[in-house]
Amino acid sequence: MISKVLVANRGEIAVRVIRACRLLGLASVAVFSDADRRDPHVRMADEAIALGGTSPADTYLSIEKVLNAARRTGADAVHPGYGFLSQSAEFSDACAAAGLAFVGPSGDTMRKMGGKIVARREMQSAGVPVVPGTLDPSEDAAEAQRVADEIGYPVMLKAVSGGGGKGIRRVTRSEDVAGAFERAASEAVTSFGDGSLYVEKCIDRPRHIEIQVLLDSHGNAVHLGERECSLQRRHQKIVEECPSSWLPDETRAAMADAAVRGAAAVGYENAGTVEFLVDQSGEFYFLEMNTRLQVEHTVTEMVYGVDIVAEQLRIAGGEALSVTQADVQRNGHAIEVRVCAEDPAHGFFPSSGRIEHLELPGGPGVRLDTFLFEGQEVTLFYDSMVGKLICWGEDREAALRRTRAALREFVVAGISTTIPFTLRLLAEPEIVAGHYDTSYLDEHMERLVGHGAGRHRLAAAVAAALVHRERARERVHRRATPAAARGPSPWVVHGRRNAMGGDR
Amino acid sequence: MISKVLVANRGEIAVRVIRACRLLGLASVAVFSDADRRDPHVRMADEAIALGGTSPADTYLSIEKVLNAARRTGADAVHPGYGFLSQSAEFSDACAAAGLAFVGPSGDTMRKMGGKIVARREMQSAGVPVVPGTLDPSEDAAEAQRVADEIGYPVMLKAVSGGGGKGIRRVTRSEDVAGAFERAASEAVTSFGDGSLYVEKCIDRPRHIEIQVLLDSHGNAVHLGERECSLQRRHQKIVEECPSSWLPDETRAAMADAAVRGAAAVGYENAGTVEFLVDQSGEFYFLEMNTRLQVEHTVTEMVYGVDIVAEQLRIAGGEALSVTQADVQRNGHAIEVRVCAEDPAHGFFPSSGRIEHLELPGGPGVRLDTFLFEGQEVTLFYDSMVGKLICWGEDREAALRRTRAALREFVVAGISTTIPFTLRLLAEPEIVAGHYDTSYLDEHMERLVGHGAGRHRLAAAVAAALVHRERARERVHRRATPAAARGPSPWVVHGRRNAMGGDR
Amino acid sequence: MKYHVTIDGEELEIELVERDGRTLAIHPELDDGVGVPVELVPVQRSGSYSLLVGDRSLPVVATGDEDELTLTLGSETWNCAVVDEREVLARAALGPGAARAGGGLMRSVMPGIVRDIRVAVGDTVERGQAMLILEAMKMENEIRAEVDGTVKTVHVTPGTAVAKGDSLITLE
Amino acid sequence: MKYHVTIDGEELEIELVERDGRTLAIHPELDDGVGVPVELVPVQRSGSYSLLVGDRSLPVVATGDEDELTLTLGSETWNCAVVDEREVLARAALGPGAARAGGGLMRSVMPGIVRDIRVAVGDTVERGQAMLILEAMKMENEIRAEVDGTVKTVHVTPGTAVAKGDSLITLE
Repeated sequence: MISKVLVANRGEIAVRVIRACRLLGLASVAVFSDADRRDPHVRMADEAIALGGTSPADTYLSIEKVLNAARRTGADAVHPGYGFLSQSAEFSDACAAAGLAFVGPSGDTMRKMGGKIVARREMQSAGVPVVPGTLDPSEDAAEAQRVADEIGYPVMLKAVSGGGGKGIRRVTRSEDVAGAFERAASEAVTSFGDGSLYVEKCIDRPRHIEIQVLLDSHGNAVHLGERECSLQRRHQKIVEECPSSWLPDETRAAMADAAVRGAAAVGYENAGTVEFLVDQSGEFYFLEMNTRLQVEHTVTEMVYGVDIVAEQLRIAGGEALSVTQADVQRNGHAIEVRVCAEDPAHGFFPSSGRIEHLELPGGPGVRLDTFLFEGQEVTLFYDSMVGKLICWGEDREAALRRTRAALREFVVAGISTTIPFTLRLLAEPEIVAGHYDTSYLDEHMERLVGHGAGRHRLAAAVAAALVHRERARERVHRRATPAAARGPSPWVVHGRRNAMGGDR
Repeated sequence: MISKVLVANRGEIAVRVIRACRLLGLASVAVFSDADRRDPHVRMADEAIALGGTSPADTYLSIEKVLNAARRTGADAVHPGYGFLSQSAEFSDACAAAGLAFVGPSGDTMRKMGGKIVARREMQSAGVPVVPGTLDPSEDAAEAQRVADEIGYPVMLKAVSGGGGKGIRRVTRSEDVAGAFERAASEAVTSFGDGSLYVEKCIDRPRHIEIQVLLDSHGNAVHLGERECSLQRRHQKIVEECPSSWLPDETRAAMADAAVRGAAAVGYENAGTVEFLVDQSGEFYFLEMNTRLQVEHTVTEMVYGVDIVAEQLRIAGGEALSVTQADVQRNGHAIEVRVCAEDPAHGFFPSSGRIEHLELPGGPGVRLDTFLFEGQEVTLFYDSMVGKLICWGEDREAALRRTRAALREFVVAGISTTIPFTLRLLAEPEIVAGHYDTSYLDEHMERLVGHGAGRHRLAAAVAAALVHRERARERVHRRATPAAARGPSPWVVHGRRNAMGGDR
Repeated sequence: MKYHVTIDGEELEIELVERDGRTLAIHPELDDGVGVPVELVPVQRSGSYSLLVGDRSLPVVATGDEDELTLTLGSETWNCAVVDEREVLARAALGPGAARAGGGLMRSVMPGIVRDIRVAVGDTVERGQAMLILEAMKMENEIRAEVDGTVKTVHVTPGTAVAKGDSLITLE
Repeated sequence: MKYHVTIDGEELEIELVERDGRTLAIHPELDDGVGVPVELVPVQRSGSYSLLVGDRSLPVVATGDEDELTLTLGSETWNCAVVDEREVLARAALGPGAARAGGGLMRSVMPGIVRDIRVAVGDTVERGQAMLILEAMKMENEIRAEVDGTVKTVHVTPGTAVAKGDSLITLE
């Protein structure tokens, strides 16, 4: 049993973990960088410790600082969230050595499953089909090129310690290997502190489908079905859904079986995700295992009614899973949209700035996991994802309609976000029909990054003229009147007019 | 089929109906009083029509104005929400006469079921057990007193056209009938335009449990189980849950059967709720039928996965229900908390003012139906309910824990709300255990309206000192510096400090 | 600097001192009176702050002016009157006197319309007795005497629209 | 008063006139140019408004200053440059000239750090060619030429931290 959880992360996932702590009655400790002092995870946690510094390396990636914070506050468990230290076997080991329950698998298991190459070997020996490719990391570009020539193009170059679409490149010609290797390795060093890459054959137009598994220390293992994550840009997932729009039932059953078998074979404990590529004929290949909570765990929660983070905490505390395979029933359909501070019209460049205005969607079937607040400064220090919108419906069509309706309610002003882009994407006939694979976004990107139908263009021009007039009048008024004598601004007057008079 | 829905209401329920319109791809028309021009329902709807005026009678209760708005915008359906015209048979008739689909039962059905006395007669003849009492309205206090003396005390005086806890009084002694009659009648005139009352026997410590039914024009009838609404203050529901914490399965089945039978007997069409009192022995008595959408429909939606408002619109458009009785499965537990602009420490007096600061809860299992926004002026013109928080959990305990956690995230500053009160209420051991009836709140009110444990009192005092110091410094700074030369305020500086530098 | 904070009817004395660029709060119940580092960081213009008391983290919303603050912490709301030492001295210099008036004056806690008045000047009332009916938000609310006493003045008549804080009835 | 609104590369002329205490907007595509009553009501200090164009209702958020507004309507965001007739006349009086500079100047659309420069002064580049690698949010982003041309100036060096709007490369 555990009683106080240090959350070694920031942003929406730190908020998510604190919510699970509250559900279970556990105390929570936040850690924060200088840039995040005002963030919701700091305000929500019971205790908060400054890590000092702003760069990831100085803060959320510093094992020493995080463990010091745990010691100081008397935390007895550490949840790493996703990203940062979540896939560090060294961190898992260090927590164990410090007598802390690490909310995730042991360092040994991570080394087996987290390192992508080792994982491929492990899965192969557990009888799980894997994508053809190298079983050793390529030390330099020349070696990668040799291996790629052997496998045949197109190939993928992937960071051994990678994740989240970083440190990964698709290469179609031998002469492009060198350049791609260099950039992917450089990204991998920056993001994961490890530049080694491996080479893998490209599966043609695959679906990206993954199985959520939960395994406790009492030998119980449960899968929570699949998530489809084929809508990707630069291998970065953008929209996820549960269940898949397409997966045949027999394939689903075989994949779930393989996932549980593979995880059990390496003695995996806690929540994990086994990612597969599924080709057009329904053949599936093990891609990698995510030895941590995933961003998109939310769609599974909506459809299976299981709080995955609460289960993680139960497992870490030595308790048994609260559900059996027979308990978990699929119910309806859920879609997650990642809201990123990026500007699709400019190549999805990260967008930073102050959140000037914020309106959040609500109502039936709408779940919001975000850490945005009005007045917040979105910086470029960290990942660009600022929130997730998850919508449930009794079937896929209802879930899609809810998602589009909720996106229309979701207003973030002051930075560019991917909300309008996603709204257009989810209205595409092929997406509505469920006919898409991992190549969809790259092939249709040009159409999607524009302004769409421009339905409200004339109304926007009218609004612009009216705002211009209002502000010009205010400016004149301000100049003409000394501050003390100045009346309240129009919106204050309007508000007062609405307040109670006696004239009912 | 319908294509454009006029929403003849305001507040959270108007927002709720607009969301259902969006789900079904229907256009929406809002109407608004002068006080509500800036409200979310106006901004969310596709079209919006000013009704002119502020009092309910001049606006949302004006059949003429509402129908003019429908005519002007070409709406082909009208959703009345709850309150206002939702239970007006005259309005239902007027819509039908104007060729508009009224989203609710016909005027004739309403007259049978909406008028409480007639409904009692109808149900009695359909074989549904009713509470002993008069079958005719009492014209004056003297007659009511005579009837009450006959039935035996305690009795309830109830407005024939009442609802929402208004126009209702419990009387324990013959000599108190006159005073109670006068006040209840006066409230009933103000709220419903009809001061007639009837007398009913008080059931001792009953549970208030109601059955949600849906009936379409094709002869399909479905029930969506029960809601327990026993936590009431002055007959005003405060917290509702689905399913009941206590109801035996056989009683549930018998009640659902009686509800569907009763509704079908009067040719009821659309969504409706049959309310029962259930005594300690499990005997149940028909109380009244709500011939409209109810505030607490949300908990049923969470547990049964059915969008009740969307079903209402389908029925009104002549479509069949999208679900059969076999389709609807109960899943988990949901709790709704009504958030009211009231001050529990001062007898739940309505609280008005500007919303200075607002933070909304989120995350798994949390649904929010509200129309609050920062800067909003909460007036005393309308009902004090400003939002609803609905939380789902795999069982009752999880739903309760989620609700408490979400209430802690829900911050409304500038007005008093019932949030802290409800938080204390939901931590009461008897409530957690599910041991309560409609008398619970009245009996335990004194303990619940205080400050509770005062855990944060010292921290509040420290915060007060720090805010005082900060503001005093700012004031001095402002006095000492001419406006133009003045630096930005501390929070701006802090924000800027957090923005991107190149020092990564 | 010492701050006198009246909260929930009780006065607490909080001392804030600066040491090594940090603020310490001193009070007997905080770390045995040794003082705890505290930090209050503004989050939003609307009055929300993040407060750290030692390692304890609390979200705070402060509304009102600096002397009469309304603070929301962890879903509880507190009204705090604050004066600092300097202000106390300044007031003392003005001499005693106008301490706190009030006593038997009942003010309206909300805006509304007076529907009925049940007492007249000279009547003896008991604590809890209904004196006045105030209507707001479609509900009729009974205003009850907070103390035993005699009605000295009735400040309103039926039909009067009152704002929050308006005088209703004075008892003596 | 007439307003020239440049939106999405196109200039629209919107006329606003006051009639019977209401504002009418006149544009050929609005009700055949007869004019439609419009109303813009501020909702929040943060720049949100409720707009009615006839009976049509639209939520609007406006940020930026009055000449260069960013408007969000129904999830789409528009950048609008606005000048009114008076301002047009005032500018005309100052003579022509500094109309709009720009042309081949590529500015940074976000803050970040320059990691690599792939072109040198004098190089011929084609539209779409990668010229520079900018790192932000842990991603390396290629900055591509927006037009065919010759590199005239390179304003940055590897390692330079740039803010949004900073000059990167000028083509001619």
